[in-house]
Parts: sequence; structure tokens; C-alpha cells
Amino acid sequence: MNIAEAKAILEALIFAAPEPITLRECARILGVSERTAALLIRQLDDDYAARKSALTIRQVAKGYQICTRPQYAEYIRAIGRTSRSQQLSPAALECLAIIAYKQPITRVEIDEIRGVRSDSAIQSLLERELIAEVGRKEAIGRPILFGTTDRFLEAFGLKDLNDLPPLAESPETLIE
Amino acid sequence: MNIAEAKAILEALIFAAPEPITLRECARILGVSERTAALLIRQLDDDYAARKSALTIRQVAKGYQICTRPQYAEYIRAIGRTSRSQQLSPAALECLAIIAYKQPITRVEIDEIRGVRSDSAIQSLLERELIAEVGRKEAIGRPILFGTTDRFLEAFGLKDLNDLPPLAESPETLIE
Amino acid sequence: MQSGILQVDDDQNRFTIELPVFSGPLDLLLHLVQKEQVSIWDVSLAKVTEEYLRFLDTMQELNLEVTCEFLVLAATLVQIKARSLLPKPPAVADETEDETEESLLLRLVEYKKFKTAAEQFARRAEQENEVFTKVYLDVNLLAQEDQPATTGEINVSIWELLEIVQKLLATYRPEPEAKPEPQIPREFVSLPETIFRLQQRFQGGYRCGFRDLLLEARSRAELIATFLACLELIKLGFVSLVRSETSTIELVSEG
Repeated sequence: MNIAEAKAILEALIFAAPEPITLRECARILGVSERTAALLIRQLDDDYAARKSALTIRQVAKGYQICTRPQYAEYIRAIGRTSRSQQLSPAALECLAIIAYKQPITRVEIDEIRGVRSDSAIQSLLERELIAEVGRKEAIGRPILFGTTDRFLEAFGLKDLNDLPPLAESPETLIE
Repeated sequence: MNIAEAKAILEALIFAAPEPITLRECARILGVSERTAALLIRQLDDDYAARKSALTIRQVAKGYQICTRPQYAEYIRAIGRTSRSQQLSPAALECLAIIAYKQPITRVEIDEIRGVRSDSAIQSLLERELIAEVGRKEAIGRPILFGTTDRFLEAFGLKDLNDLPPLAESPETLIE
Repeated sequence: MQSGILQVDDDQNRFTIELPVFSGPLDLLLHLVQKEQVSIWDVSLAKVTEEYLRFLDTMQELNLEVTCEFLVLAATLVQIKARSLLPKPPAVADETEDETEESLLLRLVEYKKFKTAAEQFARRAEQENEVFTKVYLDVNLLAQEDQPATTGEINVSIWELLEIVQKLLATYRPEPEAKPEPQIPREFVSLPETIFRLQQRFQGGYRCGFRDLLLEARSRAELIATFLACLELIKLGFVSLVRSETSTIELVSEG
């Protein structure tokens, strides 16, 4: 493995790691000493700087991560808010509505109301921090209870949960 | 703004966008024509290749995204990242193929082609947001019409629906 | 149907094995037609009909879920076969709503198109798995399903296994007796015990032919238990399937 290859592997690792990757982890995978790994990462970042890349490798508490340089922030903020990631799927919206009105509630209870499994919908709500785990139900298996977050209130322009529109009697209206 | 700057801004945008970013979005933010933006992105990717980066820019789901090159997959798996696409059952894959080529299509029409009920397969595709309800058919019972989503394009590395491989037509293809 | 669910009511405990088997009756029919190695239009429907029925028997015997769609197609096949045996009526009396051989084969051709496309999709998804993007909200990361080892790289389909076991089962059945109810193994062959026994044997590295292993069974019940135990061990990743140079299917465990 030559230096260019080693740097490319490090680039792939730092880019793809779900959270900042430690020097130790890099060294282990590359099969080199931590000192060598640190040196290679430094070189990689120097290469980025030399070619005036918008990206840079930064060292945060736990390890390394690739991020954009501050001067590009304004452009990134200009990326439309209408992109798909902001849109919730119909399934996620259903779950969110159920959680908002029935909190705290378990996944199984949500599934029962919806008649289908809600795992991925709940997962996406958790990822967006619109809901959070708020405790455990005192029942067999102590299932997780979900509730809405402050971010949920913010996203929907609500002062607090009392601000939610009253629930219509027919359950259908909740879903539409 | 010179070319190097424009490319850096595009790099920042493509890197930071949470979903594949469209050419239109890039052009809008950069204040250039879509043709120019496309050209610059192409150049940027050529730069990546020239310096043997582990990263590449690809066109997927009507937009651009940065991803690692396949030869680095083993290293990335070593840090515990698993593959993005979940294993779909053969039944779900069949439904997905039928929907992809025949959309918009109703469940009954899918069942007819497959010779078997497809409810649970369709349900799992809906949950994974690979397909979505795209309307109602003007027929008795106004059955739901299904179509594929952008997430489908992304999951299968397709630029758009025209990027689908042609469907085999000859009956002789029946024999392997 | 996405996966067949094998449920064996063991006398002590309930045992469930889930594995992808077939995606529908057309899938099964297509498999049988393709085995004939002739153009679909030249296939002997009579022969395929028999095989189709035999497959349903085996599936029932293994307690694989046989949905009504399978039975409907079976009825259609039998009907087509019966019609073909009758002397042709002089007049064209084909205005019946029954499915004709031609229309069935046309459906099969249509189905095959999408099955091929589905296989292409699967390969594409595999290629995609070599490519990683930055992590934002990678929902899928958390939802990994463990996949049965049978779908792994060696390309031995569940069909092949089923065919092997089917052939062996046939040898234990001298004449196709008219049995309305599929016989469930009631001879006290415990599946968990069989799994345990095989696990012991494969411990520390072992290799043997899949068919040979099944041949050791002394009864139909034991044969079925061995087959199911193999599937379970494969699914658990305890043993894997390989194809030897002579193209026989073997079970292998790591040392």
C-alpha cells in the first residue's frame, strides 16, 4: 500500500464514518501506527487546502470528521427547505399525529391504531427529533414510551401541547 | 467568482445537502445556468478522479451526491457501517419491478401479473418509502395507484426512471 | 407471500423456521418450465402439471404455507391437461372463460419479464451496497435484518434443496397413496434435538454432502427433521452451503 492509497482509504473512512472516527480506529484498519495515521490525515487535509477545496478535515473531541469550511455556510443555508428530507412521509405524519395526541405512547399502541408496523416511521421522527423517548411503560418488556419534543412545537408553530387543535370525534380526521 | 471558487461552492453544496441536490438548486444558488453548473460539477468530479480520491460525485435520484468508490467498501464495513439497502424479499422485489415499469398501477393489476396477492409485499415497500400512493384510478372502487419514489431511485443508484434497464421482451428469454 | 414459514409443532415446543421460498404459484411453475430446457411454447404441460402437484405435496409435507393461489393454479393446470386429453370437439367451443394453455403461458412470459427485472434490481441493490454516502439520517442503518445464508454468494437456491429433499421423500413413498391430509411427522422426531445433534457433529469443522446427510435418515419424519434442521443451521450461519467441483451441494462448518 502506497501513501496515496493509504490517504484514499483514510478519506473514505473519515467521510463514511457515522460519527467522528478515532485515530486508533484509523490506525487499526490501515494496519499502521497511530502516529503514521495522524501524519497521513494531516497530509490529506493539507491536500484539501492546497487545491482550495470547500472541505476540510477537522479534529473534534472524539476523532476526525470532514466538514465544509465556514465561508460556505451562507450557500449551504440557501439550500431549499423544500427538499425531501424536510418532508415527512404520510406514515410518519400519521405516527406524529397519534403521538402528539396520545402521548406518552408505545410503538405497539401506535401500530394498533394504524394497523401496520410503524418502526421506520417512528425512526424517522426520532432522527428529526420531532419525538423522543420519554420513559418506559410499566408493562411486560417495559416498552419505550414516545412523546413529542420542543422541536415538534417549534416546527408546527405551537406554544405548547395545549395549543394543539382539538381532536375531532371521528378518528378518520386524525389521519387525513 | 472564478471557476475554482464556483467549484468549491458546488462541492460544499453537494457535500452538505442532506439529499441528492438538483442541478436546478445548484444553478440557483450559484447564480449560473444549469448547463454551466453541470459542467462545473463534471469538472469537480474529474478533479476527484485525477487526484485518486476515494470520493466521487454521482448523479442519482434527480440530483448529485458525493459517495465513496466501491473499492473502499471493505474498509468502511470495518468501521461497522452496514449497507444502506435492506434486503428485500423476492416478492417485494417483484412488486417493485412491476411498479417501476408499469406505474401508475393498482394492487389488483400487480396481483394479476404475479398470480398471487401482494398486500404484504406492497406494505413493506410503502414502509421503506420505495413506493408511494400517486393517485386513484378512475374505475370502480377508485383503487389506489402506486408509483416509485425518489428514494427508490436513490436506493438503486438510478438517475431517473429513464435510467431503468429495458424490460426483456422476447419470450425466448424465458429459457435461460 | 414473502416467505414461507415452516411451523413444526414439536411435542415439547413450537418451532418456527422462516425462509424465503417462492414468491407465488407462477414462480413455481416458471421454475418447473425452465427445468425442461425447451422453449416455453414447446413445454410438455402434462409433465409440468404432475411435477407441480408433486411440489405442492412436498411443500405441504414440510408444512410450508401453500396459499390458495397455488391450489387455484393447480386446478387450472389439471383442467388444461384434461382438456388436452379429450378428443377435440369439432366446433370451436373455446368461448369458455377457463384459462387456456396459451393464455397461461402468456401470463408466464409476462411474469418472467418482471421476475428477471426483479433479479436485476437485486443485483443493483447489491452494487449500491458497495457505495457509501455521508450519514445524515440513515434510518436504514438501524433496521438491518439478518438475512438467511441461503441467499448468500454461492447461489444455491432453496429450490435446489427442496428438490433434493423431494426426490428423497419420493423414495420413502413406494406408491403415491391417496392421502387427503399431508402426513405430519408424528413419530417423535424432535426438531430441536435434531438441530442439537447436527450442531454437535458440525462443531469444530465438518463437511458433508447435503444429500448424503439426508440419506442417513431412517424415516420420512427423520428426513424432514434433518432437512429443517439443516435450514435452521444455515440460517443461523452455523453451517454454510457450498457447491463442490462435482457440482454436488455440501454443508460446511468452520473449524
